[in-house]
Amino acid sequence: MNVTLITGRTIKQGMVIEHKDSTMYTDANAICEFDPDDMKKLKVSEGDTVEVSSEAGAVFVRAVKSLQSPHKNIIFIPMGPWANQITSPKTDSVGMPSFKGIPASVKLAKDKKVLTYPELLKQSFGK
Amino acid sequence: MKEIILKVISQPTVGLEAENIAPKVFACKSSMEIAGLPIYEGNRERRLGDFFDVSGEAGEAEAETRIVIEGDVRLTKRIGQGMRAGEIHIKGSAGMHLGSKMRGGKVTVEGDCEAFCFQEMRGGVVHIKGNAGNYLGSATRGNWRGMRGGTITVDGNAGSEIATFMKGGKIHVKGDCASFAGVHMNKGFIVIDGRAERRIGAEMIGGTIVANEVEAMLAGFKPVETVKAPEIESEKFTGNYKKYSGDHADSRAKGTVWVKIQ
Amino acid sequence: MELEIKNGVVFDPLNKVDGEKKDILIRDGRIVEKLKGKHDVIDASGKLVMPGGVEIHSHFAGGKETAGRMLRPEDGARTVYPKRNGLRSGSGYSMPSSFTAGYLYAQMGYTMCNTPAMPPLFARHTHEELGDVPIVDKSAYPTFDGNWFVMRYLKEGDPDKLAACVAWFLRATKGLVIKIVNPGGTENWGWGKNAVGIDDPVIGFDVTPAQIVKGLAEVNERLKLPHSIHLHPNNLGKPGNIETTVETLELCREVKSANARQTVYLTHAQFHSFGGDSWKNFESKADELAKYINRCDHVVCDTGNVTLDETTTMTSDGPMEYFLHNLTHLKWVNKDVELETAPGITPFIYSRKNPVHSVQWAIGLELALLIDDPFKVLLATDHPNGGPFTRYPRIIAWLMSEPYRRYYMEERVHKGAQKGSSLATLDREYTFSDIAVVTRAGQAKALGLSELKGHLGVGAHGDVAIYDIDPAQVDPSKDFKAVEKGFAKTAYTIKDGEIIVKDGLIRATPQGRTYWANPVVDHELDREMLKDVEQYFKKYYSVNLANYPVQKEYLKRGREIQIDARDVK
Amino acid sequence: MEIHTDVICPFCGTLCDDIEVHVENGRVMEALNACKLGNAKFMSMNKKNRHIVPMVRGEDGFTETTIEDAVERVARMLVDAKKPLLYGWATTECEAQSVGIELAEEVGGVIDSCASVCHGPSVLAIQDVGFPSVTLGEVKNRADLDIYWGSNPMHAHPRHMSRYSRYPRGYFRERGQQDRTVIVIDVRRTDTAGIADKFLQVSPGDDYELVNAFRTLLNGGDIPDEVAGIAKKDIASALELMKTCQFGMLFFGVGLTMSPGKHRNIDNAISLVVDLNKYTKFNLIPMRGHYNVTGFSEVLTWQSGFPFGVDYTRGYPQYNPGETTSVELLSRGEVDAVFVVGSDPAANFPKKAVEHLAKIPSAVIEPHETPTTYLCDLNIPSAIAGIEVEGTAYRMDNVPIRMRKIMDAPAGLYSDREILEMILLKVREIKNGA
Repeated sequence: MNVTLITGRTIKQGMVIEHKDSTMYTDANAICEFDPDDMKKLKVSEGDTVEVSSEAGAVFVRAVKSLQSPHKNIIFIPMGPWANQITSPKTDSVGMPSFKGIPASVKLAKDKKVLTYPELLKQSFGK
Repeated sequence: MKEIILKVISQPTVGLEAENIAPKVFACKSSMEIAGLPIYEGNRERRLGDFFDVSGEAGEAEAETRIVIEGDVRLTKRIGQGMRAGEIHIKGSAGMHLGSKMRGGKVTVEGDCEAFCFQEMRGGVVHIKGNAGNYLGSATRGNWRGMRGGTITVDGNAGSEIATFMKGGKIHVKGDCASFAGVHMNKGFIVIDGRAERRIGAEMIGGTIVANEVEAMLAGFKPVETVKAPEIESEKFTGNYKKYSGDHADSRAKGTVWVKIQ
Repeated sequence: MELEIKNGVVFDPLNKVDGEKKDILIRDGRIVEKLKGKHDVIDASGKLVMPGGVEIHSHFAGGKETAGRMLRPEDGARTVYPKRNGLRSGSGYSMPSSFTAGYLYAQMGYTMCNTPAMPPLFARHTHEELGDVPIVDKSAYPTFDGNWFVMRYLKEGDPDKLAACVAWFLRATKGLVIKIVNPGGTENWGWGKNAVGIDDPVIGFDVTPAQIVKGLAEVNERLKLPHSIHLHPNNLGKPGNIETTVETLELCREVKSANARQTVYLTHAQFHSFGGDSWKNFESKADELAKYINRCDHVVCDTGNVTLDETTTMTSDGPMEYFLHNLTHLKWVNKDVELETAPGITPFIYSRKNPVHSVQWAIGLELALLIDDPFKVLLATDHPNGGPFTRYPRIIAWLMSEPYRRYYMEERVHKGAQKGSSLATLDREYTFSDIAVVTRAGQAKALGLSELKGHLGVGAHGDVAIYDIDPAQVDPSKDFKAVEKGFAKTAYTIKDGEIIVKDGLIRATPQGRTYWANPVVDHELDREMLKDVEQYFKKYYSVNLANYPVQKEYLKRGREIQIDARDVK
Repeated sequence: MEIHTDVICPFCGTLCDDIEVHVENGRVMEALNACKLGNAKFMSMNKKNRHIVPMVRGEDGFTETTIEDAVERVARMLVDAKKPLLYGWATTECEAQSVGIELAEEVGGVIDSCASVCHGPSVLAIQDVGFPSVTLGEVKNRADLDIYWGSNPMHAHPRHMSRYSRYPRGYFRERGQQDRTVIVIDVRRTDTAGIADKFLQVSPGDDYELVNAFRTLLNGGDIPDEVAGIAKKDIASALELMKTCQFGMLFFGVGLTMSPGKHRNIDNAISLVVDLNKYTKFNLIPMRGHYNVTGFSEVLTWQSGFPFGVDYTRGYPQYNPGETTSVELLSRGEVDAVFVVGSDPAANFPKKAVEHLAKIPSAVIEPHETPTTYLCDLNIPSAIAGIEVEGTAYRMDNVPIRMRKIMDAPAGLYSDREILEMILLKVREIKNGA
């Protein structure tokens, strides 16, 4: 399904900023908020792994029902290493990457694992 | 006119700042002297000869000097900054701030040019045979006085926010143009032969833009009339054009955008 | 550390030294009669020796000053100062960055600079920034024009609490002077309105600008502050404002001075000396203001010269900046400060081709030439409003040379200046002694700091400027270019006995002092007043009272001027 | 038990200064008045296993090292680099930022803050059209209309509305909430939208079109029946609220700065606010994220003339966001060393920029483990500013406040400022020796 990706801050994520070494960090950030109707359409249930991809790449995150809906065809991923696998480095020469309004697509990837950030960074940057 | 040839030896990844590559600086200098000119690799002062083979002969004056660059100088910034006369011919792609604040002379780029080229240009003739980056012929940060004179022709496409705060001169893009062409434009003339992304002429209060096709017009543009084969800024255009006035988001708006009817 | 400055031609008006060859001796940072032992010697033969310059009104540091820099990267890019010889780098043509400002002032021979409009809530910022202005001594003037406590006590008719409250604000902000900008107008600007006349009501507070000015002028004297109130009246920059200006000054005529000095300091008088009722019939009323000031003893002003540059206007007069923005349509910053004041900023281009700007240029000079006593009319551009302070040497040259002014009148500025002002008829030329008055002695005296600053008598700070101008050789009337060049960079600037500048180059960058006034009122009164303050803070400020006062840490080299005002009960 | 009152919360740009923190035996027991975010930060002080010792990456992963060794390594890295990037600065005090700026100048590097990926576009817009603004107390005392556009304070600035806008009673707003109207404009019906009087759901990426429509209507022009997914009548009625209020406020967030149009969204929104001043009093404030990102731009501006993205490679400050800002410099490969202080670019930058960061020499000063400490070659843990270290921070409306120290840092930890001073000293030593 083709969607528009928005990334941003959430209160949950803000509460774990000092705990990036814990699983709470993954739980708060490696998620994708969906409009409930979109979830139905995609046959995705709360907690399922989904693959979100954009021009920049792809990432596996957990599906979560949005409490700030409706926002048909818009998905939301909290700012963080997972979101930034697929945000655009294009800044239009103003310094600011495109963190919001990015064309993306989602599909169900039930059997895939959501990585922790060390796993994710290792996979992406080999370090 | 005499010619100095700079052949690229290497381009360091951190880039070079080379405002010394300019006809005015080269004039009356031997190729040896030119090779000894300072050029900046990050925080290190280096010699031009460290990165370019210098040959040929410079003219007696700026106007008598032509610089030919052989190779890709995408990572070399500020070439021809402030030039008033003479010629620069780049047989590859050019880096940021090429010809910024240029007042005269001629610049040709065989390849592309990066963002922020020909900012606040006041005169001279520019031909970019490839694509141009964002902020072509725009104002520098904070300035409300952008390009004031001269002409820039781009054979390929141009990036976003070309000609910001334009106050004069002409930019002709033969390909497509990304968003915000002529944003805050005040005077001057932009011609886009291809398709302009949305927000063309945004917040313009004066000047004229002609586009073959636009993605969308802002609500602040009011259709005025349809004209067959109009003459715009003393240039003849074929076909039917729709004329808009705007951007009426600003109460002082006196800008004009012409869009060809397909 | 001892220093002898030999054989210089000394101009020290406060000690009545007028161009005599004289040695200046400095020990432990102070001017002394005799040196004790081995010391350095500067041979100042054929050079002009003056006390260190004192800047009484310059927006060189503070919250809106930084907002002005942030607003104008194009002004930053216009002039850059590379890091070299151990100096910090910087940028800015009309609004130089902090380190650079300190260097530039010192290079011109200035050793004290005062930033004249500090919103109390931003005092911490001002002091942080002042800490990054090297070399010069400094102070800041907190603004009281729209202060809710002040207006409340004025309305309630409680002059004692008003005095205690002003004293508290000076202490809390580590400020030196009561500054008033467009009294009442800045509060009305909270609703997009202004106060243009001295009797206009202040919305929601039931007081008038006249009450604010008079009330604060009286408080100022009751607290025995070194300086008088420092006033930017209503109606700045509007045709015909001369009337408001004179009315405002008249409010302070009967106020009794506690320190045998003026009771009102009118700043940037140029902007307040306009005649006509539109830009079309705009004309100078410098003569009218000069006549008034010549007649009375309670006013000292500074010129607020326009230097015909592209600059950045910034003032706590928010409505005025909005007005200016509507004239030019250039970018505009507004920054209303809760319960206090309302600064604004917009770039401005003074054009030589513009008749109004040319008349403004003339007014600044007229004032200096028409006011008889130079102690009553000091030199300042209201930096950067009339032009950057780096133009002072040129203004000095204009004042000293009628031919230089005539050249500008005839060749450089719009002819309107001849019609709209009397400048063409004025042949007065300032002497070096006059220049010493309007750039240092007068400032120090008006500020009430003339024990330490602005002169070269025994006990004064060892602050000396030595210029490469030989009064025996240079006729300022003819050699105005030499005068302009000579005042641009000193041969030596000496601060507290240390050589800071030599041949125009900075050699040392010590931290200057920050002066602030601490009038101590009756303890009981103070406590009563603080109860009101606490209540207001909780209800209306957005910071807690406990987090409001500027901690002493922010003054890298603070100098408290404690004043016994316990008779305020 | 020690009770600390009037404590400043070092979390978001709201910079609440009324927190009461109870500390017992070096543990934070309570942080009264703090929101969830602030509370989590104060409580995180009780976390175990905090790193005290610098860690350096070797062939077999990280090993411990001394502070002296770590300082020397950072100094050498910076001196050796032709164009080092010094990035972060939003979560430390101004006094440390000031040393950081001096260090960047000394090594001829580029210094940039999180602003470049947050409200940097707002700064660019301000530099084009200006900034009509007020302090937050003005909002509390006067505002009868508050607009939150592209910002979700319920999540990012939880006490913003209760302290300054929606709820408080003010001098001219004695009835508090009843005297005020709130409009929310966002792409989603956010939790903030839930408590608004009016919500406009703008289609993603079309904010510029919506501002343009507002301004066009305001100037007497006409607009299509629907713009940016919103019906003309809804646009018109929101505009009517703006024109007829007594004191209006626009709070805008990264919803505008990060969407297509970026700084131009803000540029046009500022112009809308300027235009509205013909009708009434109207101002705006950016919802700055980190608690001292504003302070960094203040300090850098008064020292260099420019607020972020300052390139000192030529010995003087040069400023051109889009060229001198971190994401470009990294994704174009133009920097050859990275030094991070008080930020987490490995988490916050797009992958392409992080790729280069992972390749070049890098170091970070940071109290906690983060993706950036994971990727950098050298980590120096530090004391936590605003809790273990006092110093200045600037609120989102540029009001400076002194943060309080309420407890000692674990023995062996230095403050950011102290570490930076050591590095600066070492850099000068190396340069003088060379």
